[in-house]
Amino acid sequence: MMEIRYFAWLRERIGTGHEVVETKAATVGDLITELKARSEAHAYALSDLGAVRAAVDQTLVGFDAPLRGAREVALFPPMTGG
Amino acid sequence: MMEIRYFAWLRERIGTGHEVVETKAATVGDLITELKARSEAHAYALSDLGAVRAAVDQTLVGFDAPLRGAREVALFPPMTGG
Amino acid sequence: MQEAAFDMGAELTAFSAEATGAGAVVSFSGLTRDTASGDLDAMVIEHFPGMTEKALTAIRAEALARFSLIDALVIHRHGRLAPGDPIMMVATAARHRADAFAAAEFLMDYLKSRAPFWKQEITATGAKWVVPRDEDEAALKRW
Amino acid sequence: MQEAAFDMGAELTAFSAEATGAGAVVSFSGLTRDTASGDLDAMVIEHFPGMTEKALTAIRAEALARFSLIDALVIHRHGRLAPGDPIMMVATAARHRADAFAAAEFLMDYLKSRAPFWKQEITATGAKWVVPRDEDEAALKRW
Repeated sequence: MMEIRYFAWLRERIGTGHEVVETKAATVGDLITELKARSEAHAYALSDLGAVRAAVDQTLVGFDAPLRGAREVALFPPMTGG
Repeated sequence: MMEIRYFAWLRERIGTGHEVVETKAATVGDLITELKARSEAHAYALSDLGAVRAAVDQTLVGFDAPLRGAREVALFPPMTGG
Repeated sequence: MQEAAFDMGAELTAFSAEATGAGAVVSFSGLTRDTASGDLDAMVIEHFPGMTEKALTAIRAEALARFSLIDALVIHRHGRLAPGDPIMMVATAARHRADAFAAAEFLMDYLKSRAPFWKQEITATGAKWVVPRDEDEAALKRW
Repeated sequence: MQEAAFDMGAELTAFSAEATGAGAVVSFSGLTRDTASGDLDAMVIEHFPGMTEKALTAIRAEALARFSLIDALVIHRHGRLAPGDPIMMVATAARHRADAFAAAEFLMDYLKSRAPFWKQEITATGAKWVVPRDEDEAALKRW
């Protein structure tokens, strides 16, 4: 079981900020491929991966980051703080 | 007649912050040469020209600046503001 | 991390008073800028609770490690802000000004692109997510 | 130009409130730093009355001309200051942070070496004129 969190327009397009999925994905990239298959909204929200950033257990990572031992994956657009 | 002003350790070494001199010097550099001849204190204060800066009528200038029309020349060490 | 407004001046005075031995104090304050057409009703700042605090703590620690600093301060608001409101602030204190300036720019570059905040502009015509500027990503390459 | 102390925080708040349309406000404050041996009684700042005001006005105008600024502030004290006292302050307001940071650094580089101020450290063993740092002259070459 993996907790998935979405923020900003990714959250809006997918229609929820939080879901729990069964996955055996080895990496963040593999997980995203699985998530895109869940609904048209997911596929649309995650269609441009250049505009998607990821955090595993609240640490920023690349799409090749392994998921072994991870509890939570967050997906969101490029950050606009400051 | 030219008003001469000194600041910081130049003022201390020369022993005054202000004097009035007769001069026909064409440039700041020429004026400094004349001033060095006025006393041993002047010669000592102005011995290291790398540590002397000049302003003519309150504008920073180089030693080659002309004195034609000038009313006042100020000589001082490198500035340490901020 | 706070929802409440803050007084950048009071924060600066307090920060500076505590920075014993500092010769240079730099502050940066980000304000809610109006849209080009001047119709901004509000700016809403979404964040990732938990990760935000971790990111701000890590960015501040990284600045203290990289630069010769006496202290560093990071404040960032979230929630709904009015036009002209302060959004965030960093302050740095060092013996010399080069460290204080560089560390403040470093903190800002990282806060812009590496802390989980997302800005949304609210106008009469709707809500619009702020798009990051290419310069913001490029600025990170300096460090 | 003033002999009186100032409150950097109050100055920053007032400056920022007036800078309509600004998204970025940077401040730099210079404080009287103690000597390496920790025995500073006071810092005395000599200046050239008349030329000082002209130089500060010219430096501020140059910053406004070179950078995309909404406003700029320059405050510099003279006379006798206690350790830890604020000596001077600059603040810049711009739409974007790069202009605000660059202008503040520009103002500082010029104030350090091109405005007629001379600092003297007073300790129990006497008075010592502050020697300019080579970096200060080198910093000017950036602009």
